Amino acid sequence: MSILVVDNLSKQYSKNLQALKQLSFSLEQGESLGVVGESGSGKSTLARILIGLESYQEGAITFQESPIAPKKRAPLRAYRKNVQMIFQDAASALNPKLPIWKSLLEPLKNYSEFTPSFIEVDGLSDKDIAEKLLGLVGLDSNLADRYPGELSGGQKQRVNIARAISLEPSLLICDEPTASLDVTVQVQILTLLKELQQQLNITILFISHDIRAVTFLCERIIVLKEGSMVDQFELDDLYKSRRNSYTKALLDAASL
Amino acid sequence: MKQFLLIIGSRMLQLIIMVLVLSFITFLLMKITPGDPIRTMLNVEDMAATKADEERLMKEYKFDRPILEQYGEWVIGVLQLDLGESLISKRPVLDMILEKLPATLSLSIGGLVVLFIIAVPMGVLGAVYEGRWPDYLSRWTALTGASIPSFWLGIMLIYVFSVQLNLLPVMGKATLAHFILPSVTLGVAMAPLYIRLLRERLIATLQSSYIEAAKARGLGKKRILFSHALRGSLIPLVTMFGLSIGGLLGGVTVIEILFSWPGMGELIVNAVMSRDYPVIQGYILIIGFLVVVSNLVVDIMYVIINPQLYNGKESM
Amino acid sequence: MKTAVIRTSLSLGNVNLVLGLLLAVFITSVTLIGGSLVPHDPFQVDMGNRLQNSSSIHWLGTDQLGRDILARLVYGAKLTIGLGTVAIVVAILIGVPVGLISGYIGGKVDAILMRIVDGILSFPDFILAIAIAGILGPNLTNLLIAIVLVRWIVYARVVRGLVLTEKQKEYVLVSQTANSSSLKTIRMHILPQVIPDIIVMAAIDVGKVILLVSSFSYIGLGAQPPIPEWGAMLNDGRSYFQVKPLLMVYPGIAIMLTVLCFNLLGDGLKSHYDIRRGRGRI
Amino acid sequence: MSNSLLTVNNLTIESRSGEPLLKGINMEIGRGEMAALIGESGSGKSLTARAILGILPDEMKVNGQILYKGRDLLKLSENEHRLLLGKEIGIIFQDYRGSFTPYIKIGQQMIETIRTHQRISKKAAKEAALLVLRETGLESERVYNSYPFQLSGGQVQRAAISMTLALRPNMLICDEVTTALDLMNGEKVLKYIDKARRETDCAVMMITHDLAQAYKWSDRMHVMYQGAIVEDGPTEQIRFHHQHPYTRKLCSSLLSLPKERKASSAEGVYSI
Repeated sequence: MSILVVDNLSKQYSKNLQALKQLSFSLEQGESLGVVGESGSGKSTLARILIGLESYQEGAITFQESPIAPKKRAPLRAYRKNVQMIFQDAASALNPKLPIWKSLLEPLKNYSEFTPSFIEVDGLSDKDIAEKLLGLVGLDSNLADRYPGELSGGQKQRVNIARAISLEPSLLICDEPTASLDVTVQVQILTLLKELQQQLNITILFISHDIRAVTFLCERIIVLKEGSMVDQFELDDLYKSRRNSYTKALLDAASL
Repeated sequence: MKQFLLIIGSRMLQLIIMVLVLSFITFLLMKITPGDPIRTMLNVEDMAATKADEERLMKEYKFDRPILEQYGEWVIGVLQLDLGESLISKRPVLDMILEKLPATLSLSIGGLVVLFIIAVPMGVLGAVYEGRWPDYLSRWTALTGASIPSFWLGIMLIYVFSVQLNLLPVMGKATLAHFILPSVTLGVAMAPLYIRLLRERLIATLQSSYIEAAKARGLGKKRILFSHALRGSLIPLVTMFGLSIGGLLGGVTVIEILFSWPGMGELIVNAVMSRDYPVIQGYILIIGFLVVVSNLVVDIMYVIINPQLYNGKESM
Repeated sequence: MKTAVIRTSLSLGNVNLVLGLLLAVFITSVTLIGGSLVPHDPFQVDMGNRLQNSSSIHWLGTDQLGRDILARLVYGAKLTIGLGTVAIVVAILIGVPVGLISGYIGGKVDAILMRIVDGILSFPDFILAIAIAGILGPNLTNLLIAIVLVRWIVYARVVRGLVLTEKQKEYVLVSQTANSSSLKTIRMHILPQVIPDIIVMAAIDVGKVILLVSSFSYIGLGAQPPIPEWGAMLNDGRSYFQVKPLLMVYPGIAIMLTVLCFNLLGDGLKSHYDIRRGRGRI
Repeated sequence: MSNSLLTVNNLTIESRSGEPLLKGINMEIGRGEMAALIGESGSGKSLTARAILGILPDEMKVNGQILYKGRDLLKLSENEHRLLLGKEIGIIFQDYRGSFTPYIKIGQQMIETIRTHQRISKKAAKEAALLVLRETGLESERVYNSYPFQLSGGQVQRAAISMTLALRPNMLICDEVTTALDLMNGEKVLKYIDKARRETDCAVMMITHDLAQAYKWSDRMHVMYQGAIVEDGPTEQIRFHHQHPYTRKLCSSLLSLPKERKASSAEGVYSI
């Protein structure tokens, strides 16, 4: 069953700037789809539209068989519970003035009627819940009281991931989640995402310029160039000769 | 060229908005106190103020009409370069202002010259010798300078240079020497803000990557400072000029009163004292016009200094 | 720009804060102790004791009407600082919410509002205050109304600018994707970032208001005699300048020290916040 | 090594507060060699480059030896050091926008640089500038008459490289030159640098955090970690026979493409 269907999606910023051109793809429950593109390919715009931070002009987005309106700031309460996003810059995704536990609990506080499955017993304090969340992403529970400035880049991104999965969303959008991190940390974060996907059966839309990272995490890949989808394939078909010339060029540049 | 037309267009729009908003506010405020100017006039004309006189004058000056109608008439008058006439002297407001304008402008220019003479070297010294004594001097000058009331500074200067040393004349604008004290007072009073602005901007420029790149190409220190870094700081200098105009026209008022300078300051203070509304209105209009015109000049200078603006991209 | 500010703060910032606080303590104690140790009525005319030099009774001497100068300065301090603070607090209470809402919601209303605000702001505030005070009548209350009318716009504009920057931060976007209400996002993520800038601006602004009020009083458009506002005192003393220059010196120094105090506090607080925000240099 | 161009002996740098930033770096770069200095953020790569160029902030304390063609750069006067910059040692920065002063035309800046180091006429300098621009494959006249903002990122970066190469330096420092560029543009830039190196026998010190890039282009690798070089050697040796635990961690963090996975799983490259 397709969890997300994007049909003919177009987004125009101004007369000369078209970010997305008639983009169509679908996402199956539980899979991880990679979106590869260089800067200006429209991949970040896609992420922002899907999370409801930006509007779009044409096309349709259907999530779990209900349409998502193109208007910015549409009433998205139910949708947002099920679709969460991890941003590129781990540091700036956390409010520097709030202790970690407060940042972590912001989504859950907005959905007080929802009890995530990792809370086995009732009556946990806010701190307890935050510590459980930290545990899910392999962080020490004593980080709950710290401030973002005291955490390393990798730790911050783990906190962001913990916050995103706290609502147990069905779809997790990752917009260049490792681009701001050191290479040795990148692998750890990607591994964490992979493990979480298997554990929690989350669908992942993984957006990146890094073809190596995409092939590590995703079974299926689409390639964007200047707002259009130029290629779409299963990971196993990566080296097939029918690949688009742009895909081949990207792959060639990345290869050793 | 298209760029320039765009700038001029947007500044004209600003002028229109500014004048309409400000004049409408002043009109509204006048409505709150409708009787006052009439009573002032009655006092001036030294008549036994009767109810009938008051009503007659209300009619004559159309103060009994709806505010929007009065406002509309004023706007139409402005479009025909008619700013009305003074309630007190009965002379055309435009004439009264134009008469005083040259004195105010010349003093402003004098102040601006002093401002640049002080602010540019102080700002550059502060930045180049950052953290060393010239920097401390520059910073403390800016800090204390910003805390001294300009008119008091003027009084002290008068006391030292005119009263004690008897070096410089004080009142009026007869000779070039008369310019010195008022200009210095005005320039010194305004300098602190710009010392700071230039210093901070230049320090930031000196740390920017293109200065590092210039060093890495082996260019000499002086060359880097003058043809690369200061070029970048010309932009804040121009900004400084643009920002100065408004402050200058405001600050000059007090200085004019202090030095009995026959400019617009005297005119407006007297108008305020006697609630001479047409003069106040006209004064606001003229100042607004001056501010917009000088901003226009600044905009055009920007484009010349920073070619990037041709593209409409901000560089600051 | 930012790095420049930080550099300043590291070398001089805390010194400024300390000096500012010391000056604040000094001004407060002179105001409190000076007033109670040598109690004189600042309005009490005593023609027999005109233009006295300092003595054990009149520490700073008397003015042209025989009034105690210290008593008048102290009264002036309470008046000026009080008025400045009230004006800025009111301006903040109006301007900050408007700026927050206009900046956060954005859209056409914001664009039109800011176009108008920019139009007004490019006009010299001193002259705007003259115009407003002039139309309402030249006295202290109207001057303050004029100041508030001008200053709230400044706060609205600055806060709006800050909100526009904050709004782009990813944690605000995260808050939106977590379905927090606009009010909650503003309160939780935007307001705390804006408050330090407002405090710094307010400290410096109180100083500016004091300067403005004294200038207005000096040219006769502010406090009217016999109110011992410092600018008005300077205006009073003008005719006796040749006879007793000190009459012109004391109020000027009072203004200068007070404004310097607020400037130092503003500067010091700014560096304090910059360091706390971790904007320090490595 | 007799053909050594740059030798760094026990280089240490301390911050103003006395915190050690570089802890005794030893390094040797031969003539015409492509040496990669690899490490993560904060490892001290850029600091090393800036020490060689002598453009560190004043408050940092530098000790040790940096021998360039046998002369100790740290003992040179400011002016002597400055004259080496650009002429003998060139650098290309990560932030290509910052390579040129934004409000001066590129051609003018090239002439300025050339004439700082060579006593030639403006006309000759212009010809030299146009020549190197052409060599990079840029439309030389257009680039020459452009402001930096009028060109694309890749073009500015290539113009910066050509300006740096115009004086035929013997050593080129590339500080993360591809980080701000797209993958394919970055490859183009590196190809050009490599070509220029072969043609002019100019040594290149390539500072990067990108392991794939170092593998692909360098002859020799120096692995930096927390202000020290933990391991160095020929690229093949570092890639397949590294010794230090940090190098192992770093090398294993290069995710492999499906094809490489089969080929190299035996060599310890990260695989699933």
